[in-house]
Amino acid sequence: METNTGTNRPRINWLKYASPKTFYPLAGKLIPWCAVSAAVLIAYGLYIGLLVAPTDFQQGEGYRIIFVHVPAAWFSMFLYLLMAMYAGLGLVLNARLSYMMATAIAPTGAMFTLIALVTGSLWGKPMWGAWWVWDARLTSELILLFLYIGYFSLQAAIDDKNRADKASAVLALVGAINVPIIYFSVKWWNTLHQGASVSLTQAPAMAAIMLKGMLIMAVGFWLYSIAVILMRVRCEILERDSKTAMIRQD
Amino acid sequence: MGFLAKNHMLAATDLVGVRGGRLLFDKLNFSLSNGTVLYLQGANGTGKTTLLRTICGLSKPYEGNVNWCGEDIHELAEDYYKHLLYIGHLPGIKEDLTALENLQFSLALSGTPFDLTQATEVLHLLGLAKGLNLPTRMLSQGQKRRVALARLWLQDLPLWVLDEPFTALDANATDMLKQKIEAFANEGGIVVMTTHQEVAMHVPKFEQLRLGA
Amino acid sequence: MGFLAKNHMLAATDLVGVRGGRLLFDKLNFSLSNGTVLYLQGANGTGKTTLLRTICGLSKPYEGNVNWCGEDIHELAEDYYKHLLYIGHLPGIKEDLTALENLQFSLALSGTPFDLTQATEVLHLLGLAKGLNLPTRMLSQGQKRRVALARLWLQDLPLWVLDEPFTALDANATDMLKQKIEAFANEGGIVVMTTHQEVAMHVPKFEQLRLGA
Amino acid sequence: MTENSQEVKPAKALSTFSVLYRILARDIQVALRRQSDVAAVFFFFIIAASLFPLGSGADPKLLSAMAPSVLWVMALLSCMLSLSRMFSSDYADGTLEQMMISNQPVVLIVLMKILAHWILSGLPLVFVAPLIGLQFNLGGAELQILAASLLMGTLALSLIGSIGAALTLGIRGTGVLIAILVLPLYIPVLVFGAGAVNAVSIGMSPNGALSLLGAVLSMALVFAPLASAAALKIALE
Amino acid sequence: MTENSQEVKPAKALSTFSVLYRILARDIQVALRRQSDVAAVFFFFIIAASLFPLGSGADPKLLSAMAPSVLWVMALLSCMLSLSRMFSSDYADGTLEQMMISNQPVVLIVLMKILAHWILSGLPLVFVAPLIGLQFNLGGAELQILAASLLMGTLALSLIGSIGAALTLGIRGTGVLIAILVLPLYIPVLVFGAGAVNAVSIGMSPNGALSLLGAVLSMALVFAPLASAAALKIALE
Ligand code: HEM
Ligand SMILES: Nc1ncnc2c1ncn2[C@@H]1O[C@H](COP(=O)(O)OP(=O)(O)OP(=O)(O)O)[C@@H](O)[C@H]1O
Ligand SMILES: Nc1ncnc2c1ncn2[C@@H]1O[C@H](COP(=O)(O)OP(=O)(O)OP(=O)(O)O)[C@@H](O)[C@H]1O
Ligand SMILES: [Mg+2]
Ligand SMILES: [Mg+2]
Repeated sequence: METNTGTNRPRINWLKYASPKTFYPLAGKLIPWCAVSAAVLIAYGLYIGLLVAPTDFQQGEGYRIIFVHVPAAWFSMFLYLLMAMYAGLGLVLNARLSYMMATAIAPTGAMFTLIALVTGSLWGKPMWGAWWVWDARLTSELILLFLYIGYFSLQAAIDDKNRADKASAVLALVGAINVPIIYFSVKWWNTLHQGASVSLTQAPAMAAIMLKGMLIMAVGFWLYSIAVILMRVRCEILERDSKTAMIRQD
Repeated sequence: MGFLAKNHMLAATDLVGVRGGRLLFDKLNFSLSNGTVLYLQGANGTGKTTLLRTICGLSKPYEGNVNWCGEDIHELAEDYYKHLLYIGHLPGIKEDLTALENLQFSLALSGTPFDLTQATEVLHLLGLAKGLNLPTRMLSQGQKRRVALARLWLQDLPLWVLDEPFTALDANATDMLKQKIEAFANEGGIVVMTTHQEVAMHVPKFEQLRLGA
Repeated sequence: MGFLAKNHMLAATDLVGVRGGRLLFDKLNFSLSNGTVLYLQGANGTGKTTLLRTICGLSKPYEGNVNWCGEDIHELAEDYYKHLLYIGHLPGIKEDLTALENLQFSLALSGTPFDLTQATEVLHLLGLAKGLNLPTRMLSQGQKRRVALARLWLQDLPLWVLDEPFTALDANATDMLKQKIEAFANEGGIVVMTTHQEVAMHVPKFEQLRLGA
Repeated sequence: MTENSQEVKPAKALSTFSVLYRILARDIQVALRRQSDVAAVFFFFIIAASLFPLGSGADPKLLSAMAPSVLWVMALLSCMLSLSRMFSSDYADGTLEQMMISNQPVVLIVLMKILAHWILSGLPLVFVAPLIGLQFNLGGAELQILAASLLMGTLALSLIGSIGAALTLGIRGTGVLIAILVLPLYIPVLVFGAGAVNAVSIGMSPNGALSLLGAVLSMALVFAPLASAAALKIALE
Repeated sequence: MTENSQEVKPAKALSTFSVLYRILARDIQVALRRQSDVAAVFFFFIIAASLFPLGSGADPKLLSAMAPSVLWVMALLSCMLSLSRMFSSDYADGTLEQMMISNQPVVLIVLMKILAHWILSGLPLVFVAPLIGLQFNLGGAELQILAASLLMGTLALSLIGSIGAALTLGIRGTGVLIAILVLPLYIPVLVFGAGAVNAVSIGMSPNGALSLLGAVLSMALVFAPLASAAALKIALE
């Protein structure tokens, strides 16, 4: 676990980047590239979504919300898994950088969850005549938000950084095991009584242009996430390093 | 006592302790063999409690490690704990249970069978004759500490770690405890302790370590 | 100090203390005037804490009463409490707040305005310079006690009731506190206290009362 | 009272008002320092209320019929959950003892603690409850009355709850014991509060229920602090 | 491990089994000594469940439609309310430290604490819930399945809940924080448990739901004690 376990084998190279010292400048170089390409791609995606794509013959203009809604929903789930992965890595390797990554991912993940929920319910009002229905997918997205909130709350409630990292890592992992269980339980529950009163998957066969727009938006969101997460990790490194730097000065 | 015949060794190598971003002790090295009492000294907030908890494996050291008979205590885990008796700031006493019930439980945790007569004797010895069957909630500050300390008389473990064991004890109890520690060390036990009171011990090896000096 | 010019008197008449069906003290009488330190002694469980809490009006005596300047303290109520500074086993410190915030609140409870510079000075004096803006949770046992005791330097009340004030303090802090108590008594304050450590005080009147003898 | 001791009070002593303000401010300060505390009651309410649709199938009609009772019962439970916090940390660290021997009337101190509790745990519900109401398919009129009834009702809950919190001080397993003591006392608040919302949803006037709720609130304002102060003194003895 | 130190263990040391038994026995002993503790979860469930009819006007059809979700949600909340007790008193008085440095595997100790919690707070609900169900106009078949689903479900709740209890140790305002951490994780248990009852009430077979509930329970049995033990070590560090 620690460096002093005394093996003579040379360390694998990627571990070098697991040290905050090497990671910090590397991240610094990556951020501008990611940020700029994210801005460009998102702008282009929106352009396709709002102007190029044809009006849907069933849903009118309202459907254009899909270009934000669907990629946001994808990323809300993807980022949770990523966060749990880093948390687990942190617990196994006892690597501080992993914890920092997990911590940094959470806010972005929660933001995409919120965007998916809000755009979804904005869309739901014209489509289903209600802001909210208790459909399986909607419900599990809501629960995902609660899991993110739990993660934050726990981290905020513990002010010993070290303990906060580890405790919330355990929570993230437990949550990750539960996400699929929750998804299937909710799906099972909803199909018990009602027929498919609402089904999201029965959207009209997607025109190629729509798929293109959504994919571009998704890549844009991905780059945006990377940029923001790296920025947060850098702040975190600075904050913690200023503390550890003091350790031997006193 | 069962451990008498054995040779034990508690050692720290390059132990570094950090709490709340402050360095408390740096590259601490010591090695304690049978019959040694290590007496930690230091002003308030210099890291005595932190060091004791590190020795017990409750806190992980920032760097370095603690060894028991040559092996890292975190790897030994239960194999280390079955030799260790730790009494910290908190007495580990359930206020709803009586003194005897509390003792029975404490002993069970380290796998020691409970002998009612012997336990009653020790509590009598410690001046708790009247409180045997009261919930410990009804005991005074010092009486609660005595219940916690009774384990020292009942368990047969070679390493004691004591954090300010004299707190709240009156003169009489303080004496009794000091004699007990001396007897234990003379039989070959190892003790790590801290206290702000003056102590002078007659033991095979008496070492002092001052933190934050 | 504001109270210097006044004559005060804390008196107990026929005070009987009972706890858990046991008689702890019987028909206790004393009367303490300005400049007196009453030092309660007694083994663990003899009723020192019970007596101190009775003097503060937190416990009601089984019989008899406690008077302040001739009137029963339970009738005076707030008029008594505005003269009383009590520090018990529990420090009365909120772990989430910093030392300064805790002091500000403690002072407010007795109506004393809070002077930031003065409070900072006192905390510096007590060796807490580094911990001023940390939540007190992050302080060691002895440092927490120091924060609680800082009130003695900041409040201007004529009667102090202190339950084992030296607990967890190192030698340095113990000295400082002893001197503070002496200075207070010399200015005309009244102190009732208990401790298991030996104390010798240079004060106008030093009285000892042994419980459970 | 001898003249002597009355004069002792230093001229520059703090006014009652500023002492009370400090007590209120400290509670809020402590809670804000632990941001999670403030958010927690809030989210408990949201999550717990969302459990009901999951337990019943998602039939919109059943949901909107359940809504007033579910939302009100959940508001009641979330206020209650945070009750044990009202005095317990002050008790555990000795601050409460100090409050009892402070030079201010205990009743006023208790009132401040109650107010702090309401601001931190009751008031936020007034703002989220309508949002959750949307998920239960409630209409605009119902939502308005829901908020209004919660505004009065939660204050009453904090007041009445303080008695339970004080009575159970220092007793282990407090959470559940408080519930038993307090829930029966909460019944009038629940009946009038949920009653007001139910009235609107069947097209009747909610005014009767609301004014009864007001009456309960004023009674609680007068008696609850007195009872709690007495209970605290007993708990500390 | 040196040979030396291994032999030290006195020949007559207690078996793992008797140590674990003692841990379980002590928790139950402490709870029985405070009778109120045991009764409390029980009464909380009864009182809280009875609040719903009060809040919703007593329409029998609405009641029986609400019943499965209300009873299950209340069972869930009452288990959750008593969670903060699972480790906190052992933490506060230092016993937990002693457990971490005892010579038994921490996972087994944790499992015993969880079992004790279930016996004291989950199991009793299996017996009262059908009684309350009667008040909500549930039929015999539903009541049976309600009891069966609660028997499995409450054990799963204690297991999953232990993780939340361990993670929030020593944190103030724990009650509500636990709720936030644990309620989302409870959802599958709720869905399958209440689902089984709902299935019966519309004349379908509850077996699917019950076996899914069993699957969740077995997963929890395997993972929850491990996660809790890890969380406890972190909390004490
Ligand atoms: C608050 C309300 C809503 C939430 C929380 C929500 C959530 C989600 C989630 C999580 C996904 C990704 C699922 C996946 O890819 O597996 C998704 C996809 C999608 N949503 Fe929504 N949604 C909401 C409302 C709506 C509405 C009103 C519509 C339109 C009628 C809609 C249409 C879609 C479509 C077309 C997809 C892509 C489906 C696919 O790729 O399989 N959503 N939504
Ligand atoms: N809550 C209680 N209920 C019943 N009896 C109690 C309670 N608290 C204390 N006692 C009993 O009252 C007696 C006096 O307790 P007290 O705390 O006053 O002793 P003390 O002199 O302060 O002792 P110490 O030096 O240990 O602090 C003790 O014998 C104790 O058993
Ligand atoms: N939970 C914590 N988080 C951060 N820092 C802490 C924490 N607990 C203690 N510390 C800091 O660690 C230092 C050492 O504390 P420790 O309790 O080991 O001191 P100690 O030597 O036992 O003092 P005392 O004689 O007062 O008991 C203190 O300066 C304290 O401020
Ligand atoms: Mg210490
Ligand atoms: Mg005492």
